[in-house]
Amino acid sequence: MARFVMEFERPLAELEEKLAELKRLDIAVTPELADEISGLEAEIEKLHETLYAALSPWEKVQVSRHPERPKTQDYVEMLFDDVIELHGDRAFGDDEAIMTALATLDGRRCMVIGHRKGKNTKENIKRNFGSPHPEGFRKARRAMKLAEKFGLPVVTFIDTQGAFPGLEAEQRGQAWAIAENLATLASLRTPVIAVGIGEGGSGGALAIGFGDRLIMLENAYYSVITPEACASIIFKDATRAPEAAPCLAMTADDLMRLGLADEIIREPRGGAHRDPASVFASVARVVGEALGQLAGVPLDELVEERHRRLEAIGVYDE
Amino acid sequence: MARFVMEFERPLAELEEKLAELKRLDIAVTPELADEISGLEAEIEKLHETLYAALSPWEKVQVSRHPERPKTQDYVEMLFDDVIELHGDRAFGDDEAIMTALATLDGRRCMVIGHRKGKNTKENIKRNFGSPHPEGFRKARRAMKLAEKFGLPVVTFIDTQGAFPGLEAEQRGQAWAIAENLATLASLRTPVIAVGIGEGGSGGALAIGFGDRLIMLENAYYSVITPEACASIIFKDATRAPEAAPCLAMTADDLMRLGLADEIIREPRGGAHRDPASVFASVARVVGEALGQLAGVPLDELVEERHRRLEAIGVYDE
Amino acid sequence: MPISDWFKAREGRKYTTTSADAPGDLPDGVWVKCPSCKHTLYQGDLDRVADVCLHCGHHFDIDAPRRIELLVDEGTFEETEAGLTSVDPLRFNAAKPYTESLAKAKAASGLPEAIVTGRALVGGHPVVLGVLDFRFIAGSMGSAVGEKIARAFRLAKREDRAVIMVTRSGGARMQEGMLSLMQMAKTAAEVGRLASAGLPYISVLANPTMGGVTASFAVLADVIFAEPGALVGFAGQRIIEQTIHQSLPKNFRTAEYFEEYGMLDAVVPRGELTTTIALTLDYLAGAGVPAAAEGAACRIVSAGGET
Amino acid sequence: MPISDWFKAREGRKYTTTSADAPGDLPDGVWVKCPSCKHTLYQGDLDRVADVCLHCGHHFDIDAPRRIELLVDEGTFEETEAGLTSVDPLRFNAAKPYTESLAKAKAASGLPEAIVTGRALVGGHPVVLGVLDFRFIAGSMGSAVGEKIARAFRLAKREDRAVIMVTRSGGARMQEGMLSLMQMAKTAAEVGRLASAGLPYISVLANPTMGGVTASFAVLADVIFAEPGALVGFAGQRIIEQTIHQSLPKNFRTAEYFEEYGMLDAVVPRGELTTTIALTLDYLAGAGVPAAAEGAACRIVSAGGET
Ligand SMILES: [Zn+2]
Ligand SMILES: [Zn+2]
Repeated sequence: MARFVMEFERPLAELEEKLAELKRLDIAVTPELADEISGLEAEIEKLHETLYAALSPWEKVQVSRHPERPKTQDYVEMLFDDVIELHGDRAFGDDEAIMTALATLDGRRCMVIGHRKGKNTKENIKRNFGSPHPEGFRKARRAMKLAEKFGLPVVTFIDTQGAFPGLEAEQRGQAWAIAENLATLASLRTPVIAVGIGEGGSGGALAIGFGDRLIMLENAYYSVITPEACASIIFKDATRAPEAAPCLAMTADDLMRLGLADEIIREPRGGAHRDPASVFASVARVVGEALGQLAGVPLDELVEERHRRLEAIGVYDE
Repeated sequence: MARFVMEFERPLAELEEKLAELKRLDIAVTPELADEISGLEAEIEKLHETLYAALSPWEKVQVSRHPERPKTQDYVEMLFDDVIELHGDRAFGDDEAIMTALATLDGRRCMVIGHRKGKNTKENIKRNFGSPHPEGFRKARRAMKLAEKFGLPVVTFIDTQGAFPGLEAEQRGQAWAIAENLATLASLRTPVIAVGIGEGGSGGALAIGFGDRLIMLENAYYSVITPEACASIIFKDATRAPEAAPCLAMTADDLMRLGLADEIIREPRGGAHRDPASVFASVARVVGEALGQLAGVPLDELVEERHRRLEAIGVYDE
Repeated sequence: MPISDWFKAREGRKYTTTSADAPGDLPDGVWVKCPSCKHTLYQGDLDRVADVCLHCGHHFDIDAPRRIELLVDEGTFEETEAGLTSVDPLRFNAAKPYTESLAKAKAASGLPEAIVTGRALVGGHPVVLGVLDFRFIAGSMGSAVGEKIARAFRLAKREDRAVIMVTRSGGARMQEGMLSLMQMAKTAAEVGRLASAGLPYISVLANPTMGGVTASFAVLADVIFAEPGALVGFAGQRIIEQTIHQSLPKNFRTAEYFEEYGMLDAVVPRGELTTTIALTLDYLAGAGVPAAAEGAACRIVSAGGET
Repeated sequence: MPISDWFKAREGRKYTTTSADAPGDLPDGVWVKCPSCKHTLYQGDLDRVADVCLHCGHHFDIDAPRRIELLVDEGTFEETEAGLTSVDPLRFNAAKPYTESLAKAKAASGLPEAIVTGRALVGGHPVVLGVLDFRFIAGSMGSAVGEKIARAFRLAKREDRAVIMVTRSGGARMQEGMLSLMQMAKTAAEVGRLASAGLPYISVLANPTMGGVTASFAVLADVIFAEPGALVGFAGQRIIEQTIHQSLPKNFRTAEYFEEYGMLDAVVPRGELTTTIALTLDYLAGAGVPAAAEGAACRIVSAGGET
């Protein structure tokens, strides 16, 4: 299968294709051809370096959406043992856009909650491209309450373009379901570690996306609004998303700067999909350490501290 | 409008009709006619006495279903002041088969929860003949939790043939919704007074139908299964309900005998619909007294006592 | 302008007509045209009926000061945190600088921020009241609005007051990015803390209440009322249409629609709103239940008396 | 017969074929026919695979003693309340006297009541286990069943044990009228009290679980598992058909159906049930989280190591 090429990678992809073509030529290598090949190789190496050295916010959005980027279910499978997936909200449905599971990280029993995108079209249709309906948020909330009852720390994986903007989702109380989760998470009497692994779209991300720690993958974004929606509001033109992206302060680095994230996990050059194993190892280590730090903190103190974190958010004048 | 005639009233109705016919005759009253009239009148009076003196369980079921029998909304309107109706379960819908309202009985602030039948076909269709879907039970549960939070005693009016046995009702978790209510009611930290005013059909009745007091109107029934459903199981013939009814120990008197009801409110001869005002007055007085008795009982004690009531239910050998 | 000055200024105010075809030859006084039934209405009449059309019941959008005037017991409102205003933490400048939007909003509304909060009495009950003002960047919630809401809840908790929030908002304020999004969590947390203290919280969803405001403190109230016809929801209307490729039902996401779908306690006409809230507070703020009488014995009561 | 005797008796038991067309000329041992795929199966094989068809995965209905054998750590089951049995409080006699039904049920099942309860270890975890037996008046819940369930929960609370309930039942037991209905409230109350004590409760919905058993303790568990193909629901199938005047979907109210509609945590094949429950108990009964390390500082970690 050909590697999926992101928009900003196209110049590089074109060079690589040309190089491959040259190398495929079934002729004796003339000095001219050898020169051309080595010239191309040098050009590619240089472009490689500059292209990925400092991705722009919009380029990071593309990386965060890369179809081969590791997804919640990959983290669950690769990092955790003894997984028991739990289904349903016990009221309306089992929303596959949210995954909830009992799972064990390096001996620590946890509750994992994550947005779940598909790995192909068929899966994506079943999972609604990771955009939950209210029953998905309520499923997550049930998992939170279960975790609280039995003292299991909660690890969440954030990866959604947002809550699904559909008729039935609104009808069944999308706003209500999200709001309930926010109140629940804010006062949940068990540790909550949120990990931004891909997209962090607005309220649908936030509904499982904050707690005692916020850990961001380098190319994950987290935003009040997707750049496309922002562009369509302010420029009346969704295609101007690349211009909107840098205004929204939505990259992992932005979140660190704003004091909203606690830690950034650097990705391999080009993105997590280039070397998932190394990313899994980093996430396991960082989440494991956070679990270790939070375990044993008295619950009153834990929740008090989480409240203080929230209270401190905001910049204003008085 | 002609009065609705219950099956067991038919002999009486026939005599009354005959009498009315005779009286309508536009001829001079002969001695023979006068005799016939007074004979009929005596017969009617006698039948009246015997017919209503001791209703059989099946006759009581008919009275409990009388279309003119006072309904939850009548009690709310006639007994309570300052009514604010609350809608919805905040998750799926507003089931009109259940009414929840803030309401005041003789100066006491309460939460009223009741099954709500319609008073005519149009209303009955809207209210599904008083048979709730899961969202109705969840609406009731929300009202219970609100009452608990703010220390409002709960007064429930039981009047349903049962939870609605439909495809969507099952799909959305009819059993789950009922079970949640049972657990909630059993440990609700506020007084709960249940009043059986008409039909008490199985789990759909129980889901709002027990607490610190169970008060039954004389002709209300409360049963593990409707007599029709029972007959269709044991006799394979729903029309044999009159035979099944006495076996089920479902009348108010039966419930007193079994120690399940605390108090019976006697109805006017023929049923509550014959003189609703007197029934409203009795219900107001009895519920008001119960509220008085339960107000101020420490909540731990209240719930402990409710648990003891439940623990004591059952007859077995060991 | 502090809210108290606003109330003074208001006495001399005049509305101008909202459409060109208002009758010009009428005597003194100002006229407005109902956008729903097109009747022309005398502003003085509207003032007396809480800005509800006398002909069709249309609820005119009203601003925060007018809302406060309609809701609180006369003369009891004391504004809090009047000096708390937005800054521009992201130096946001897409299409238009945020600073410019802020300046325009302040000028247009005469308010320092998109929400007015304060202590008041409602039906004699001590409350903390918060009212969003749509004229101020569509009533959107940024850091300042979130902070004012959080402080309103904390004040209520400290002083044992109920909270009333009246919402009119387009949602989270884009121009403060993630800081705005996080106000959703921050305000939701404060609702939870008030709830733990057993204090009541009533919200009123006015037209429109959308996005991150709906999906946080607005719908977490113990009792949710909404005004007739108010648009309420999470996602934007256009985004939904683009996503599902079908036109939406006519009453989609009105207050009435959400009452039917179980999301609200009641749709309450503005004219009854103040008394309804006051009465609800009577219930939730504890009405003083008489002390317990002696234990009950089983007995039978007849309709005519005891037997 | 006490359950311990039953286990002894079981060793010598033989099943007879369930259909007439079982091969008669086969060597010693007994055979059964799968009602789903019609394959003929050797009982000895079925015993080794928890009574699940080797060909199609059909889960044979099993009785309480067999279920206990499959679930608990070997030799750890101690029955409780074995002497608690039903009486006939209403002198119920419609079509057939209740006393007769009870006598028949006891004879058919060899059990004194429709539920067996007891202490056990499951994956090393101390539990109280309750298993309904469908052979006893369709596993229906009357006073005795309700009381045994209530006592099971109270025992668990007293001894700090988890509760596991495996349900197979037609619902509340009609023949005890309102006393049966009230067992729903009584058992639900006990679930609530166990929950307040923070102890875990796992239920397994086996085929079939209906009516008043579903609508009370069965679905109030912290984690609900169900066996493949198990029928689960509240109202009777015939009543629903009569009410809605349409035929029901083929998989209506199976375990798989309710998993899809969000009502269950998972459908678990019987062969994996014991280990799944044991593992779930590992989670819910507290796995001993290591003590807290020092506070975290903000820092950046790269995939290759810290930077
Ligand atoms: Zn109008
Ligand atoms: Zn088979």
